[in-house]
Amino acid sequence: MQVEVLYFAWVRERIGLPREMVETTATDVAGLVKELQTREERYALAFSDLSALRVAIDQELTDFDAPLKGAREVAFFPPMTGG
Amino acid sequence: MQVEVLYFAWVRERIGLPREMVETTATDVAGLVKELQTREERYALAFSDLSALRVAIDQELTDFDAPLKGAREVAFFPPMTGG
Amino acid sequence: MLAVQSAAFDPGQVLNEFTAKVGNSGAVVSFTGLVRDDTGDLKHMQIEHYPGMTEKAIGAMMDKAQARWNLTECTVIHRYGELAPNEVIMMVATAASHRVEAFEAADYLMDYLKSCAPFWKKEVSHSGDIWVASKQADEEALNRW
Amino acid sequence: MLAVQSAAFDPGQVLNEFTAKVGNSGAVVSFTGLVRDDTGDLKHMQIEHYPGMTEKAIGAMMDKAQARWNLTECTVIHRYGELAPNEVIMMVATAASHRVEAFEAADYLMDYLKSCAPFWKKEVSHSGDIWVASKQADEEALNRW
Repeated sequence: MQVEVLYFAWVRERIGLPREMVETTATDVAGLVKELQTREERYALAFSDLSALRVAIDQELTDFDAPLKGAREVAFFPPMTGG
Repeated sequence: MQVEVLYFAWVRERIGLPREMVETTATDVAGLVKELQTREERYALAFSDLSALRVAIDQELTDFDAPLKGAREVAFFPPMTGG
Repeated sequence: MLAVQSAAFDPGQVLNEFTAKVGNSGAVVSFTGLVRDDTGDLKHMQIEHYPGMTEKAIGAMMDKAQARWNLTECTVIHRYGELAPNEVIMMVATAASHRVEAFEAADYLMDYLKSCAPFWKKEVSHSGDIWVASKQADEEALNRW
Repeated sequence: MLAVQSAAFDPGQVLNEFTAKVGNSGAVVSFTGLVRDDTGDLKHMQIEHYPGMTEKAIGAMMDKAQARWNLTECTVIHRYGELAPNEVIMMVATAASHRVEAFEAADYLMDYLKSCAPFWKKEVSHSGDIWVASKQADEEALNRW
């Protein structure tokens, strides 16, 4: 399946782009992360510590074990610091 | 001793005046209240339920058993409702 | 800043002037209290106070709040006299480095203003006048601090 | 009212417009967040967000707050982009019949905005750039609700 992957804050900076279309065979977020980690050094770096990352599917916060089925948009970012 | 006695809110309305000089032989607030209660019906009414009253000596909240010694100003009023 | 006054004031202007002087504080909390008219019958609210004691009592609360929550600034404005429905009765503003301190200090000041500042409210309605009764919940709220 | 914008806004004007439409609510609480510069070294704060998700996430928080505390009105304004020291970052306002509800709802919205709205802050300083780290205390604050 195809999914749009978005990166924010230092994840965006490490990977070097804000969003990209990704062809994946993963069934859940963790599987997608594994695929991304093996791509290039900058991905491996960005995804080296998952405890420092949060994920949203279709603009809803979720967990790394969430299924990807039907997802259009998956976003990775650090814990939020608004307010 | 002479002390200025002040009344606020419905205490003021029941007694019919906002302040007066009072000559007292009482040594504490409770004693002063007893003297006032015996004055006239309107005083007896105003001081009929002490649990509904608060007292301040020289503009500091205090209790009915507080000594009057040195007091210049004693105020009686209902529980406060500011804010 | 502490003001006990009969004159109306502009809460937005107070907030902006307050915010302009908090320097490097990150958090500003304000509370604005308005005259409610639950029955639609209210002509006005009459607020009486104890001049002299009012300023002393509020000043003492502000000193305590300032020290306990390390506030950079703190403002209380409270009106007395005749206030129409929806008019602004009073305002509290607190500033601190972090939001928890600013919130707690404003909350504390409101609890103390309710029960320890010598103000009394009378609702003057078409159907008669009623002194607003203090709520037990308000006096009990002081136990939080 | 919810606004996510890069443009500056006037907190006093927001407070006054908010207060004008709360009708018969007695209590209005506002929180204003400002850019702090603890070291004196800050050039500006860069705030990034996730367009679309930001509005959804904040809208959901506001709906929850409105229902739980029976608010008459509730406003959140949050800026993104480049903000200078002391500039206003964001503002929350809540209105309810009584002060406890207005305070709790504002406090709740701030806790959720901190940890559940997709904003990220970067301090751009003369000595370098640093992404502001989330505080464990902020995530733990959610357990209060």
